[in-house]
Amino acid sequence: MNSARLVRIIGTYGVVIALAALVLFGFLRYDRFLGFFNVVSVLRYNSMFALVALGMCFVIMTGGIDLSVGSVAALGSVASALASPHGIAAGLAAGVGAGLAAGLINALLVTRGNLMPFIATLATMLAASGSALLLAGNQTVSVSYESGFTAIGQGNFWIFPIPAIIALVAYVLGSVVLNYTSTGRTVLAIGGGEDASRLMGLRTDRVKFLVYVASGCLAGLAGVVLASQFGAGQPIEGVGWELFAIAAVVVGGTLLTGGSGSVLTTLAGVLLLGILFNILNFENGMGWISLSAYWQSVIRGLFLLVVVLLQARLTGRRGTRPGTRGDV
Amino acid sequence: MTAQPDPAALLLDMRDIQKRFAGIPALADASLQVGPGEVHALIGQNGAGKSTLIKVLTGYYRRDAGQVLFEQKPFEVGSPHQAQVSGISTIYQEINLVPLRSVTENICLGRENRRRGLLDWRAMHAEAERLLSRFSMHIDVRHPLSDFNTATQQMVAIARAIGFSARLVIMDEPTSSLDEREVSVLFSVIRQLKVEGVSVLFVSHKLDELYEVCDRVTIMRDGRTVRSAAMSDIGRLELVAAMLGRDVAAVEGHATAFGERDRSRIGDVLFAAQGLAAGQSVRDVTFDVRRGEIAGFAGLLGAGRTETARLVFGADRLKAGEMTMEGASYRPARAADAIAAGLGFCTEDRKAEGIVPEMTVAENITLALLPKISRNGILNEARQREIVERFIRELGIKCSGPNQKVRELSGGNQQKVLLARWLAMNPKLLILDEPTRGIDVGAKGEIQRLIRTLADDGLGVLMISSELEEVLEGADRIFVLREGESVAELEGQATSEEDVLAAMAHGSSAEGTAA
Amino acid sequence: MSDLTRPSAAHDAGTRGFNLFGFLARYGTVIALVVLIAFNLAYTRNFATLQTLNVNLTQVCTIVIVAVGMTLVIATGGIDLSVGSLMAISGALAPMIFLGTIFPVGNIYLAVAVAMITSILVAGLFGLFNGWLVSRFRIQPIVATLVLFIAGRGIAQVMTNGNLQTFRVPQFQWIGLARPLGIPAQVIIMAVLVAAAAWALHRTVFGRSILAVGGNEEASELAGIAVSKIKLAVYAISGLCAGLAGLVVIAINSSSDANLVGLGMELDAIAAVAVGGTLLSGGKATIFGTLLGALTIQLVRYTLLANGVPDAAALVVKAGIIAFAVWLQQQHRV
Amino acid sequence: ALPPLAKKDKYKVGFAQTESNNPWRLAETKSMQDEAAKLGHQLVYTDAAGSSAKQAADVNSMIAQGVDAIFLPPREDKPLVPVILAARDAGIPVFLIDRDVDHTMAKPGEDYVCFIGSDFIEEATRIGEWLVKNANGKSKIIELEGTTGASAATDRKKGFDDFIAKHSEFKILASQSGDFARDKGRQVAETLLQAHPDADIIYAHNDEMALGAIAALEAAGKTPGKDVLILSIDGEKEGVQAIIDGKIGAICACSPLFGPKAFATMADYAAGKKIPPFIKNEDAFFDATNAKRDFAIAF
Ligand SMILES: Nc1ncnc2c1ncn2[C@@H]1O[C@H](COP(=O)(O)OP(=O)(O)OP(=O)(O)O)[C@@H](O)[C@H]1O
Ligand SMILES: Nc1ncnc2c1ncn2[C@@H]1O[C@H](COP(=O)(O)OP(=O)(O)OP(=O)(O)O)[C@@H](O)[C@H]1O
Ligand SMILES: [Mg+2]
Ligand SMILES: [Mg+2]
Repeated sequence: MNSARLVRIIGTYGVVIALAALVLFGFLRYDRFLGFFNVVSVLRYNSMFALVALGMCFVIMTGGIDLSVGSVAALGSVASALASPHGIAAGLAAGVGAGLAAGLINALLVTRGNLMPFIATLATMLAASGSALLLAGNQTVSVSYESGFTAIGQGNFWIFPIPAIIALVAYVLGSVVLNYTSTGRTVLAIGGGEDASRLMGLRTDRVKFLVYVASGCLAGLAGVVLASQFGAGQPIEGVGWELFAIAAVVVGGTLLTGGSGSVLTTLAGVLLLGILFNILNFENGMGWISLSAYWQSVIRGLFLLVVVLLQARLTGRRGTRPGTRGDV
Repeated sequence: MTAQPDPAALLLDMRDIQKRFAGIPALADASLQVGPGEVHALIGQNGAGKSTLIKVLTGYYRRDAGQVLFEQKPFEVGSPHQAQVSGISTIYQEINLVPLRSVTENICLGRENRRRGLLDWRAMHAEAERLLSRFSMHIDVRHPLSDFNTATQQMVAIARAIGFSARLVIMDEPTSSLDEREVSVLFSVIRQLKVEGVSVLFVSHKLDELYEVCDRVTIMRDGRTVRSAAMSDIGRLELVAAMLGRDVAAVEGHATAFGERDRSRIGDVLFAAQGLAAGQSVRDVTFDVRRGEIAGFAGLLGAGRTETARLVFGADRLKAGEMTMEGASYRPARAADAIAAGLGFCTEDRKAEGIVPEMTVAENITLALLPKISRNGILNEARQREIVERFIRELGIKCSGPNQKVRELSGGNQQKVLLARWLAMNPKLLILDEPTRGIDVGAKGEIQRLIRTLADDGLGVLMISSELEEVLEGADRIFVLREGESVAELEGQATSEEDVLAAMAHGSSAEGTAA
Repeated sequence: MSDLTRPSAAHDAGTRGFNLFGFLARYGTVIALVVLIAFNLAYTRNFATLQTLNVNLTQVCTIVIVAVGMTLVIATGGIDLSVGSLMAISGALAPMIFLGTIFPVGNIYLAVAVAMITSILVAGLFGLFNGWLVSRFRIQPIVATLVLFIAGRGIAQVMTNGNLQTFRVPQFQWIGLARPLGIPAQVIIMAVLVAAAAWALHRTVFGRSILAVGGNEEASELAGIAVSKIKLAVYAISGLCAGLAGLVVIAINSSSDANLVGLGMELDAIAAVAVGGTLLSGGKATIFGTLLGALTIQLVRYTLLANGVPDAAALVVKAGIIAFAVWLQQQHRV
Repeated sequence: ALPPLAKKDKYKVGFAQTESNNPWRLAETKSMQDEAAKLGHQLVYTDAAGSSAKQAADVNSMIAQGVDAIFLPPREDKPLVPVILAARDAGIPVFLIDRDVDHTMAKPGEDYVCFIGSDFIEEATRIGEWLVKNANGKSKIIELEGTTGASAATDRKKGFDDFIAKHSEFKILASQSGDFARDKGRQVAETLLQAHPDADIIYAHNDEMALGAIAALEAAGKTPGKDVLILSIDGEKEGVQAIIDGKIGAICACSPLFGPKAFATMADYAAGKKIPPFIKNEDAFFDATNAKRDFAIAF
């Protein structure tokens, strides 16, 4: 194995290494960091972001962006909370359906209306959060505890939290789609050159359409998990999720310009950022320093900076001639 | 219109096609008939509408008027995808592939091998390798396409198009970035296609090639089809005359337009490079250019000519070696340094490194000239207009005016805009990497004449061309590069083609060029 | 203006023949603005007054000031998410200086001058930092500026410990409250900035270079344009603009709240740029378009508020109008 | 059943703040931190940056760390319920401060110890009552709402609107959100004053927006306090000063200084005393009659 290859691999899996390092740090420094309760609740909580980031990852790989995921998740949570008295299936269908609708709007605006993704999804972001508030009557909406709906977010399958299982399944599916279907490869091709892909005879519009719809659905699903996990549809939740997702995707090594990326490292990116929050909380609990929220944002910003700088260094050569490796 | 093939047996029949862009006609009345199993040439000046006609056919553009019959049935496609499905496979003029993705993907996307519904990578890699081996290319198909040079990319594009079992394969200037060896491989593949009953529509500005492989030819001028004939029925001069719309007498005999050069005008050494090295592709290159001299680089694809030029221009970082410019040590850190030292560099990849597509012709021409047409950072519009109009006139750039966007120009005219950019700079040493790539015969002559005139006026020119003829006739001295090393220095004009070929090929196996 | 009015050829399918529509589309933003004004004249009470103009202009100022810098950044193919946070930083820093929190300054005029210059410069430096990340490390602009989007507000909050700073310093607050000749000072600043930027973009080497970098970076570098410097410059300018806007906001409010100054500004500014007809992919830009875009968005907000549309519904309407305006813009391009 | 709290000298207690972006929250945090420092307890402090979900995650991380007790100002009345139950199951008593949760989902005295705080609806009603007495013929109201969807905004609107509905001489001309922020409040006030020039009362859901409204009035050439009567809730120093200056008519205080009461309640609970499910903050009320005198209790 030559050094260039090694660098490439470290660049791709750097995020996984960083994740492992962070977990090790937490384990050594804090008593109950790897305790059952903490692990489970971190997984349970971050599964929502994982779902949203998965959709974002596909959108970004086409060279687009989806700013609406956060408010679509909020909309999905309200819709599923309203439908939850009719059972798990109804709640799921309503939440994912709301996401689907938002995704369809994005897809139509981008492929038919030829709007820039940034603007199209910005508009949908506003519209979705407005709709969520209207639907919820400006209040949080209680879910039904009787219908079993809360199992989606709060339940366990043996000892594994169900939302984490949902997210994991979604990622495995996503990885298969990306690597073993023509749709997945077309996603990457579009990101690498949309016009060229069109001229190559690929069905660019159809695939872009699918990608935005999928992102909407996944955001809706994240909304279902949100409602179920916290027992309420929350119209004003989801603020800043899109940026979290973008950061996770980028930290996961996907090129924001599209054309190259990986699903599983995106998951590592989500966990990395998610665990950072958890570590900051534990650090506060150590009582050495009481990090104010302000310092926390400074630290999070710096952390992001360090990660992307490292990545830029490691994959520096990939800036001009990126590799195919890492489409795992 | 002589010797039409039987209309009832035509594979493709396009009639009275019209297409306007923002009101300006690109196609006024174009027709094209291609018979089954026929290799059909489509020629015309830059901007005649060849590429547009092709894009109309494949559904990338929607036509404004006209009918298309394919296999005797009306042909209405809304996208290149549908065209492909219907049996038309296309290689577009600019390489239209996805550089970030692997060679395999670029070849196989759109007709993937599957196993149990999922992609079968193993089979796809094998398929890609099989297709490339038809062109005796053996490269690592798992690598991203961007790891390979333009020629390899072009071959990949060809392999992709051949891979579809199509009834008609369209090739829009596939040979403009290939060298002779690869061209001959391509031609054998074309002949094979023909045997298989596949028709080929072939666009090229190189007349020799047309006579070599094509059966029939359609000539376009200003968006109209002006003539269609069997290749054997039409002589070279007649062909060029029809294309340019001039008398046969007016286009009398030239292969290249450099003409005889007056060696006495060559001066002292302007630029010298000693033992240049950087990375894999340039290992030891030594050469010099004198004032008023045209120095040529010859070499096979991937010999390192472009990379050397980039080093000289400061676009890449030098690892070892010395350079002097006008006797003084010269070591550019970036292109701006080179420009300040009086160098100009017209790159081979005009899409990626040349034009700024959204900018106007005027803005593109003056891009390297900004410091000179401004005072205190403020642009002098009058001066800009003056320069731009002069070059549009002198180079005969076909555009609706200085304010047309460059992306709307035909490929050849984009190339002229780039030349204008560097000529306008009035450099001391001009590096021309494939200066006449994609330029029609008429304009090619003009450009070559222009290069000579400039050299006669004392400009040093370093010319890289894959057309051996161009180097042989144009260059005063030829430096032959092989695998990143300068292996021979030959007198131009006096040297025979065989000598150069021998130097180029000696001991080298210019097959795949994986990084 | 030229970009709004210059007919641009179609790349494709566009020429399906609706020429009247194409004409309408070319002036999309202007039309949207006119329709909005007409609607307001008909339905909104008390609309045709000077004070309405006043209110709208003063409210739109900060967005326009920020959006001017944003337009330049976007013209190079970048984007700047950090503007809101930079506003907070400059807004937090200025009062700390002229109120003497950091170091006592005797003369209030001197203190104000130092405060204004320092805080704008500091914002500019942070912008430079963005540019450095983008040009030196080739980090994608969204991510590079995301760093300061997150950390920048934190820095402002840490500086002030999150506390509100209130003040009555007319020597400083002229920037938000003074009305020479009856025209609010910030409107004059905005107008000057817009005019200067529009002129620079189309008449100077710098402007031409910005567009070239956005249009084809590789080609620009080879044509001798100092791509890195141009990028550094636009991000720095964007920072300076944000810094200035931060001062305007706190001057009007007589208070600086690091938590809220400039919150959400990045999206407003980007929306204004897009509605104004600048492509987010770079290589093309129109400053006047940005001004019109910002005015459109402002007027939408005014209209909805003045007519009592509930907030939630207003969001939906605003979304629709942004999408529609940009879609109109697209029509003559596609 | 409620988990017990052992009697100790020093506790490790969690305080999961919802956000730190306004003076009120800052004052609340400071009060908690100061009190903890005074008593020598270790305070594990987190900030949810305005997200109920993150707040829940924060509480979870406190449970994971094994704190002795948790003080929680729940951002919303429902989404925090699952973690309150989780804390209970983990044996950690929870004290809610400043906002309560939905009693159909979790009950004080069973699932959490108690709720210490004010009643937002009542605050708004008190403002309404003051208005009825002191309107002096003014009657046309502009309402500046808090952040849409936030419970404080919802309740302060409900309390006021329901009260006004019973007094037909008053009319709410317009009611729009100013996001609890001064700048936004100013902009909204400017616009609404322009569209409703006849408005003569402004009711703001917090002091920051009221201060923004003052700026808007001054910019429009009107005199706050004279041409337009301003009412608000919270009682920050700058607001109370505005009463003294005659610009604001009345403010219903909503004290953020929970520290002493919260820790005292915890001590009582550890001592085994019976804790009432609702410990109500007796909020002050500022108007021209007492603003100067009670200025010190403003935060
Ligand atoms: N997208 C476009 N918008 C506007 N004008 C265009 C566009 N594409 C092509 N044209 C114009 O149509 C004419 C024909 O161009 P086309 O590319 O078909 O020429 P060509 O025959 O392929 O030339 P070349 O040999 O240089 O490739 C040119 O004048 C060109 O400027
Ligand atoms: N984009 C690239 N990525 C990786 N390697 C490259 C790239 N371009 C060129 N090379 C390598 O550099 C070497 C020299 O290529 P170069 O382009 O200089 O050849 P050339 O003689 O100019 O041929 P051409 O006719 O293609 O321009 C080749 O081995 C090639 O594989
Ligand atoms: Mg062409
Ligand atoms: Mg070359």
